[in-house]
Amino acid sequence: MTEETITPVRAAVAAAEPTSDVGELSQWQLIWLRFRRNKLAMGGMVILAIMYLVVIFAGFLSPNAHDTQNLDYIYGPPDPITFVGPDGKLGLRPYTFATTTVLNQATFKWDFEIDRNTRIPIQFFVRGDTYKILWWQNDLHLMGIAPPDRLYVWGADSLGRDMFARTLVGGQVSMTVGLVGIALTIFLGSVLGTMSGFYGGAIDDAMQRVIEVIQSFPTIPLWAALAAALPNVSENFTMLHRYFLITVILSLVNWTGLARQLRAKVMSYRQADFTSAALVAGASNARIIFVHMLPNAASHIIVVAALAIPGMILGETSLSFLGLGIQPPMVSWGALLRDSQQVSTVVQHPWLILPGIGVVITVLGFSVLGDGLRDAVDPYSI
Amino acid sequence: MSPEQPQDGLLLEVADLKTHFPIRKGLFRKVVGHVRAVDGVSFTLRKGDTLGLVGESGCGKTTTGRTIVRLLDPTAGTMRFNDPTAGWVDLGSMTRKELAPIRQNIQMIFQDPFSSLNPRLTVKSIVAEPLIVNHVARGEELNDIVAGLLKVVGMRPEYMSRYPHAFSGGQRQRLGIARALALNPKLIICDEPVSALDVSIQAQVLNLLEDLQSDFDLTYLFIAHDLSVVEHITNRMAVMYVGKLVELAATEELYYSPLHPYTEALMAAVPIADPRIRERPIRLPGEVANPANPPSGCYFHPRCRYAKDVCAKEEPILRELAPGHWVSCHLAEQLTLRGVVSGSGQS
Amino acid sequence: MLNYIIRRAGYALVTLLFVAIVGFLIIELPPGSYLDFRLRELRTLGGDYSVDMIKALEQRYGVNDPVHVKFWKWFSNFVQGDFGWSFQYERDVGELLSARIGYTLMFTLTSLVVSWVISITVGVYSATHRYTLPDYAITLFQFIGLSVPGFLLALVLMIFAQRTLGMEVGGLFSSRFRDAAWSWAKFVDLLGHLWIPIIVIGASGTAWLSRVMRGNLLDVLNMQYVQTARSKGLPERKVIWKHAVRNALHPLVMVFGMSFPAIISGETVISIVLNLPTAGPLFINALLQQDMYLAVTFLMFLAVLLVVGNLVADIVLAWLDPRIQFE
Amino acid sequence: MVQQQPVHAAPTSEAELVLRIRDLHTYFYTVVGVAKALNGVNLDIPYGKVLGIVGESGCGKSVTALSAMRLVLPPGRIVKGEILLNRIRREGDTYTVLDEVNITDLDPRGHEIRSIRGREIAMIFQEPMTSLNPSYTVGNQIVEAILLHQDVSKEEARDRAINILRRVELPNAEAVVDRYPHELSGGMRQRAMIAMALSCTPSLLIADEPTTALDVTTEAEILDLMRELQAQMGMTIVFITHNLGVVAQMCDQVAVMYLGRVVESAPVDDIFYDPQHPYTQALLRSIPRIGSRTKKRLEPIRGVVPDPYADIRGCPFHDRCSACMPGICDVRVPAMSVLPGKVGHEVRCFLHSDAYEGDDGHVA
Repeated sequence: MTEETITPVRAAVAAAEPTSDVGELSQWQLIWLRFRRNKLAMGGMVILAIMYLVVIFAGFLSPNAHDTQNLDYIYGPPDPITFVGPDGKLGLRPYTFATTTVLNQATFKWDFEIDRNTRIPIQFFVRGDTYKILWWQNDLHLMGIAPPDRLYVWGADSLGRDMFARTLVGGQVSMTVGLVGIALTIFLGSVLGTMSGFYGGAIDDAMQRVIEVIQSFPTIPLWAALAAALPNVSENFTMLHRYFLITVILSLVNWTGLARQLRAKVMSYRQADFTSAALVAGASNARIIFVHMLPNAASHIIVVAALAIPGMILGETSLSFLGLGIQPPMVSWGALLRDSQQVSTVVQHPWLILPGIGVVITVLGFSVLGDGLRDAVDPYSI
Repeated sequence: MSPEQPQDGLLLEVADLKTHFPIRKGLFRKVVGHVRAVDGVSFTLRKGDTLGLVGESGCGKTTTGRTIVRLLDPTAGTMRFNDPTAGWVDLGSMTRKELAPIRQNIQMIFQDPFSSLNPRLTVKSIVAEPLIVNHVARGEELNDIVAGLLKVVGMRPEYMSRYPHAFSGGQRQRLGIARALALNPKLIICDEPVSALDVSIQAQVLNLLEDLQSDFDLTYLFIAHDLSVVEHITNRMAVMYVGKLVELAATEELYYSPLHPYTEALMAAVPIADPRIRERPIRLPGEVANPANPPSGCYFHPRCRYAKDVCAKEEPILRELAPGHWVSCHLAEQLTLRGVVSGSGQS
Repeated sequence: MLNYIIRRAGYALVTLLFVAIVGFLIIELPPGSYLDFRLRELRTLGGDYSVDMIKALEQRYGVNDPVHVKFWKWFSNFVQGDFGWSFQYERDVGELLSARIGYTLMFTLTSLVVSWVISITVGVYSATHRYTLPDYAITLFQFIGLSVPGFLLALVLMIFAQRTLGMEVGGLFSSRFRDAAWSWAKFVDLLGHLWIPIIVIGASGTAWLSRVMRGNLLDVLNMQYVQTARSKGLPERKVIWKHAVRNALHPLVMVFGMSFPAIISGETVISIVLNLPTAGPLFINALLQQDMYLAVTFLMFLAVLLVVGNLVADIVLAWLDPRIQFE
Repeated sequence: MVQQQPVHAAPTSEAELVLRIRDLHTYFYTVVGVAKALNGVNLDIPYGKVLGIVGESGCGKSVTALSAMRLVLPPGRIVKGEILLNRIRREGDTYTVLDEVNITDLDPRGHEIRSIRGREIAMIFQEPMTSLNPSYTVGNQIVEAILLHQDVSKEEARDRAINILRRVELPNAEAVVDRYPHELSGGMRQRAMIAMALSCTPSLLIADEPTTALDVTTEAEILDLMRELQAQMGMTIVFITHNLGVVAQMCDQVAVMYLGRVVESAPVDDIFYDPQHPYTQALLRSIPRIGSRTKKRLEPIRGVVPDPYADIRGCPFHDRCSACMPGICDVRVPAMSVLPGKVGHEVRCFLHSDAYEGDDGHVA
């Protein structure tokens, strides 16, 4: 800098200006720095990342295809896994035991008995049922046992289908419903909320009444009623249609929350002096909205969105559990849990609620992630 | 109805300016009344002047400033501005589009150095905004202009890529000043530019404003509540009470020989930084009048210790009692009011 | 104050009118409702009898009327207490629901009270013990409470009760009391069946509410007047409960309007698992069978409850917080 | 534990001080680092006088007050030092010297500090808008304080509350007692706060920027009221402010603080007519003075107040000081020393004395 053009007073101030690099960091970088300090939220993010990888590679990771029926293994229990070899020594190679079916004389039902003496080695990278990852078809599985036996790590359902495979595949639906839904929510909520807050007046009044009416219904019953109005899966109305309409229904209620919060934000930005400064500079409405308001609201939108995803996942799960959401043959965690609606069934086959683990971990992950984001975005939180 | 006739050397002529805000109530948001934030303000501003606008919170001084830059729309009155290219224009009646070229000559500095800078933008984007919006410059040229502006306000151009959070209040205020200077304006509305700053930083910014005024031939409308700051930086001053101007005069005259009882009370209230001068303040009974429901006659009469019957009945008009000294009080000729006590202090 | 209440009630009525329109749309939405099904069935039957029936049905529900007339028919009947006919159960909707709505209210209100009491206590505790081990533990439970769907929690608790405790759960009474006359023993049996539903229904609400309470209280604890109270020499207990909690409750009352539907939503799903004789299972079943008059009546009932709940919350808030202007 | 020692003459020199603060260090242990708010504050608060504490934001003036009340909240902590309170009770012309308590030894939530708060030391805060609880009437909040420290009935307490509200010149005290804070203007609220603080006749009143948030005419009235009450009741006031005008108008003795230390302490007249510390001098030169009639260019202090996390070697003011002596000021921290030939005028500067307290800004 050229000292001679600056009066001593002005130069003195310049000398004391901060020299650290923190000033170069944008708000996003600062948020990320704060977020990274939050171990719980970081943990949530890592777990979610793993979960998404797992469900994407569901076909490869599970020993069987999710829709392969095995009438010999109806309600079959999870196969136990041991690392103790036939020689009685602990090794690296996992084994499972052979299962035999015995007719129970009292109940006239087939009971499964584990034959602790017959060890079956678990093999890796075996060929088995064909599956698809996106458009890529394959039959290579991470693990399995030699045919005709099949490995059921999480047991089987009423048609002898592999619960583990079904849970992973079900995750593909359950874990994306929230994301697609949230994308719609962000779109609707941002556009309507910004308009409402920026223009005020009659637009705002109308929007507020609409939101009020939507919020006057309890969510799950309203979702259920709307979902009940969807036609059943047919030739003209595929599973994919249903899936997308379910996400639309979920976001139909959810956008109201985001719109309200965004409206409040935009209204406060309207009062902020940086908006006034832009107006005085002659900036257009579009510039004020897109350069000044939305970037400031963006972090807020992300937080609201992250905190709304759990609700959507739980919503889909509940709807499908009630039979109003995702319907067979498509699987989702809620649809899988529908099999355990009869308590008497679950008490006998408790592995039927294992898909619930997926729900809990995912929702927990999004909750701590959202919470951590909120703390990171709010500069006043310590 | 302007106190002075338009003449050469004038930059701004505000006449009978009113800015009212509707009060809405009920299911259908019916307008049930108005907050008369600014209720008939008239003054003129000569080129190169610094006119101070003082008064207590809620008196309408900030609203006046914001109406002049058209952040708010006036309810009535005219604001004639002598634009260097367009000539005399009425700011109040222009559309946003018409206003755009005029705006470049009227800029504003804001009170809060934190909320006036968008935290998501870099220093460069903040200072460059007026240039970008008005298509003045782009690319390398824009960079050079911003660097120059930063130097002018005593900041390093290297800080262009930094974000506002890296700067202290005083430095942020310098950035705000740089932004206001970007379009080379004629008039700057300074809305309490130093009241959020620490005492030692206040002096830096005040000196900067003074330097810039002489360097760039600026005219200031300086809105503030700190009377010692205003006395220091202005050469003319206007006192507002409940949306109206009560007195307008050269700064020194207003401080030492006020003609309005409210000005007198205001001056007597300033704590003087000299322990050897301790005076008792003039007590003002009651509270400041409600601008939605002001009293009859002179708005100040319920609190005025000199009030007579006429004050409750008739609204006084702003009149020129001595050359350049305007006052709005029925009794101005009869009263002998005390001004600020002259102190010596150290130095 | 009275003026304020009247105005708020006016708002609520307007909202309810719009709610009714939404309800009507939902009835009209499904392509193959029970009414259509019934009409088709009657048509194929033919004969004078069914023609009369068709006419009667068409008359009652305004099948061939323009939409607004149809709406008005439904709405005016609804307001007069005629909620329509459940084709699935061959009974009057009002009759069907009234038998069950009492239980719904009992469960939700009890859970609401329980969850509010727990939430406030827990929220105050964790806010005043921030960054201690118990606070972390509470936070963990809150997150889990928020993450487990109610029906899953119900399933797990039932498996636990049945497998480990050997209890017979589900429903309101054990089989031996189901048809018995009221007695002390039956009442005790009822209490034994109540705890699971109440825990399950209240769980997620409690987790959420106690978190809100914690946040509110932390905000209030930063306020200057809390320091003022301490500077007077008040004991910490009184500073917290008299000065801080009282002010932290205001925003909590505002979320009352949200906690109530959350609880009812949960109850609707949970009661299916727990086999409770509430309106929830009836509602879901009606939806599955597209028995729309029954379903929408219940939905409308919930909405009315909610709007009234919000109205009550507004009034309570106005009474609690002297700053709210009655204009 | 209270030793009653009736003394009929004027109190001894020790007892003339209501409060003595010795080498007080208060740190804030935040996630970002340790903010050293107070780095060895020494203050003597004489009985019946108004002591002004003046300094810019972040100098530690409010933390000093909160430390004396033991109201520093986590992550803040008093790490070192003593705050000695002389419990004096005056009835008519007789002083009763009770015991001397070291406030830093007390449990911040314990019974003993609570019997000091409100009764021995009362405090008024800056924001009249938020320092009263919005949910209770003004009367309720004053009565609460009275009932806490005085053995009177509820009716009696209410009467006393109305009386004290009258004392602070609130018009229509009988009605104001049942008003909620939001129904009062800023000035009225600050009067109510003063009433609450005075309700138990404390021996020391700490006023933390009580007029900063008020308009200038209201400020003048509140200052006038406080001066009047002080004269009538012989109260001891610690008046914290950043406004030198207010200091000149209100105080008898002034302590100037900079970055967690008192740098100059003198009678008010000396501060304005004979300031000795470069910081005090610079501060006085940097403010616009009303009534000086001659317009002079202001002389700002260069640089900015360093943030409290910064570790500064030597005198905390040296990098902004025009009289800085390299090799001395940037190495050692000067000690507080009495100016020869002056009464009660102490300065912390190497221009006046070679005495120092440590090699750098750290606690020894």
